[in-house]
Amino acid sequence: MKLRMAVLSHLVNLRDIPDLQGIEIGADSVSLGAMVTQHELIAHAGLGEAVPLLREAALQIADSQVRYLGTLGGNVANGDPDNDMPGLMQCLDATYQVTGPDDLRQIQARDFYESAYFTARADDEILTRLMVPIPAAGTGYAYEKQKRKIGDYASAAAAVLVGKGFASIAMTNLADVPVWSAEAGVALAAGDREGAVSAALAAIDPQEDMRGPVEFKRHVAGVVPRRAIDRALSRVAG
Amino acid sequence: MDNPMSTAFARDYWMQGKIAATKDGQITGLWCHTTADHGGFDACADPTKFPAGFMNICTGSHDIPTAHLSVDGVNTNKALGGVAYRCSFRVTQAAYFIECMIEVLAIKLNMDATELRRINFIRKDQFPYQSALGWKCDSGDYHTAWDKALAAVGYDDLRKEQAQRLEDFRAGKTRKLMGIGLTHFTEIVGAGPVKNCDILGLGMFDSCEIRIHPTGSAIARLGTISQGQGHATTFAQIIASEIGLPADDITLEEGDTDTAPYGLGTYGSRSTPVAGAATAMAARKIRAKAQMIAAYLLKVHDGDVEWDVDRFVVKGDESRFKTAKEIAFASYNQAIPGLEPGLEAVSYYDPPNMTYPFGADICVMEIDVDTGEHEVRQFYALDGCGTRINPMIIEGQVHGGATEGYAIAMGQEIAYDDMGNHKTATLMDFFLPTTWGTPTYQADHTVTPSPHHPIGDKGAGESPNVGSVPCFSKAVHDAFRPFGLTQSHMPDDHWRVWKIARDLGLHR
Amino acid sequence: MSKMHVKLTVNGAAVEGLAEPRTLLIHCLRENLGVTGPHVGCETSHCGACTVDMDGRSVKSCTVFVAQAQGADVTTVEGLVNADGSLSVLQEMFREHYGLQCGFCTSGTITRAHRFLQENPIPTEEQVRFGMAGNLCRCTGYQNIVKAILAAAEMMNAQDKPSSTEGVGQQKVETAE
Amino acid sequence: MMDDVQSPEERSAGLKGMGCSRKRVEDVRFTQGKGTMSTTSS
Repeated sequence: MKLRMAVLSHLVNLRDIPDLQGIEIGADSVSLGAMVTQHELIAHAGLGEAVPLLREAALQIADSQVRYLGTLGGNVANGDPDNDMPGLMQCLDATYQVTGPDDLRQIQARDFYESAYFTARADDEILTRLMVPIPAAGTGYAYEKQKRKIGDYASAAAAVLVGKGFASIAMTNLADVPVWSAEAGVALAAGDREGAVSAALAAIDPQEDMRGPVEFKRHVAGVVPRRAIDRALSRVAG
Repeated sequence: MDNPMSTAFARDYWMQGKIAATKDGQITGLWCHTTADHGGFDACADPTKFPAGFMNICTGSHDIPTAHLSVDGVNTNKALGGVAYRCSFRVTQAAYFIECMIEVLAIKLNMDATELRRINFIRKDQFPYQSALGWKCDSGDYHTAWDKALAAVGYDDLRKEQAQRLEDFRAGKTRKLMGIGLTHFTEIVGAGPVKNCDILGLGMFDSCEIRIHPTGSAIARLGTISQGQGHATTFAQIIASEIGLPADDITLEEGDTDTAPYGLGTYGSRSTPVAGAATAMAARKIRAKAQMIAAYLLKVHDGDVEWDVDRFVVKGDESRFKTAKEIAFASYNQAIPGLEPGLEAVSYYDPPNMTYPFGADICVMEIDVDTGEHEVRQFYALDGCGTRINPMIIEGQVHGGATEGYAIAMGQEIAYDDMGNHKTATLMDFFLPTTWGTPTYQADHTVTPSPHHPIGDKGAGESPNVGSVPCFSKAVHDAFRPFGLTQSHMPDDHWRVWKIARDLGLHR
Repeated sequence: MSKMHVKLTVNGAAVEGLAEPRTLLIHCLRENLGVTGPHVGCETSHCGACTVDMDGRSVKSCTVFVAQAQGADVTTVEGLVNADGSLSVLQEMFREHYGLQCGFCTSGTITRAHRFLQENPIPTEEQVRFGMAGNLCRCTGYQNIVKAILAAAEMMNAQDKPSSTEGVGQQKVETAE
Repeated sequence: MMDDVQSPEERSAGLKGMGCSRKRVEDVRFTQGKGTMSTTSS
């Protein structure tokens, strides 16, 4: 609308729908309303305890003012491969709840993204909530993002969770969808750091943009997850 | 974003150079050829007498006996080009060119570049200095500035730390290199003398008109217009010192062409060197009349009173004086034989020469070889703008100009595709630094007044841009120098720095 | 798009009128209400010159539809002066430490800094730099902006300011890594 | 007059002339968003 790319007859403000709001921390998962803002993710004390990776990533999105309004739901539902949260949600193995005229259904974040701006959500559905499993106590985590400056999308970013016999790695802005590699997680869980990085790299398909040519992105796509893995490992407790 | 997309916003120069020197480092000659991209059509405020702009300062701070300069202007399918904000006459390129030439020469001669500069700097006693390109540099004390700068950052210790870092890098203990950028720049601003400079035939003098009110307050109108440089503050300070009335009682008015005296405006650090000079000259006309009024009131000859801060005092008798405020009242309200009532003056100032500010910048940068990311650890900026009117404002200009330099050197680019489409049309892709990552600057100064400017001022706005752009770039070059790098192409954003490291075989 | 009835509070005064829901808050403020303190810099949420305070949050008003501001309490730079019309501590510190040059970004910068200091009354320099990164300035190099905000924080704390209800619900959240 | 008892240095300081880091007179307006910008319509 603002960019003169769409002319719409109606504008619906979703902010007043209570069901789309709220951060609820359960025993083994967290339920997040689609209209929860990045700022709320950061400010919520309990969430920072339960899923610290979420807070670490949210702090690296845009700037303070944008985080006050930018919603988690908007970030993941848009299907923009530049966005940070889709990869993060795949790393965390989140489930999206979408609601249509008749029913609601659950879609795994790892199954949601089809190509840039195309997702498993139907036109008559809206994303309403996100369910994020709480990682086991002592799980190491890191969100590493290379960017040119605050406010920029990632040149390359990696989300890592690693615990006893378990690991998950996802990457951002390195293909037309977020990149989550099952093989990379398996390798890292087995303690094979280089194998994990190689597996993740096998899954990317970066495009040239103002952040650099493909070969640059391929290279930093190897560096960034290594750093994320090292930082996550350093945080493993117990 | 309309500005970079559709107006003259940036310079686009391709510079080639050759430099000649004796084996012991004495520079004997310089050759420079520039290809200047002017976009779809030329929008430069080109002085018609010097269509290349002021590339004429490309010999920099050095005593170079012979120099040759040539320029080709090229039109392309880009937006109109050639002009940039802050440093509109392309002195930054000149500084970039000569500073890179010096560094390369130091490599070829296997000399320390700081020492190579010392050998070749124009000495203090050589000023006014006639340059090989035909310009007369007004004043400078480069050796003092250089030594002060190197001492301030602890240059020798920095080099030791850098050597240790290099050893650690080679031993695989770190993936970060350390680079030290050094520049000593000489500026040419204060455009300018009508005999040399014009904009399409318009002479580049400037103007000031001052009216003292009977109350002792005053209004000054100038031919320039402030864009944030603080004219209303600093020009009042010039008048305060010249006439002895408090700056707080002096109102400045600019930008209304119905009331302002004719002038050429604000750009290229010319406001203080030209309009500021006009302000001082107009004030001095007023003070000359004030002296006659004071002498009359004190019943002595004109020559028997002398100026003392804010008053004329009878020579030899401090108790007999008339303050500027008293004189202002008397000028209107007391009949003085032979003098018109009132106290006002106007000056149209055609400067006898350009002014030549100078300075030294030193940058310490950490560079991540694997990602091309950098961190500016330290940036020292010594500014020699002559007499300092408002130190706070000058330092603010240094911070701002150096930050622009940081942007230009480290990421800013107006990129086009082959069809002439603009690829950097948002403030995300067109790199503007944010609070996060922008260096903190140590501003320092030396004072070498201009001998021909009424208050010795040289102008401060452009200098930090002129010196900092090569300084940031050279910090990058310096980090990779042990591996054979001599030059790179700006901007040194992440992928270009990464590419330097890759091309030098530094990636595993 | 048909017009809607919009009601909001701007700098303490209740205002209402008809506007298309897609009208941007910045345009409503500047063109309909004559509140020209916030500036239009980029219109793409990058520069921060249009920053206003909306219900205790710093927002870029070029990215807020007026429909989203329905019922909101909006404060712009004009609303930050003391009740007697004198400059607030924050404004005064910007002046004292030369935290502005051309003034274009200043209204957004000060408005953001106002909220930032509510969120984090005792910030470090690093936290100021992180929390202010959404406001671009082309003149100052930020050094004096940071200095002004740190000085304001110190003065406001020294004054032992009574706790403000504006800060409720805002925690000290923005810590740089 | 007050001036009589002031030293030249004191009188000079009172002028806020050259060399003084005088606070900007512009900033009282600018810090309140009252500057006239080229984008400020009408």
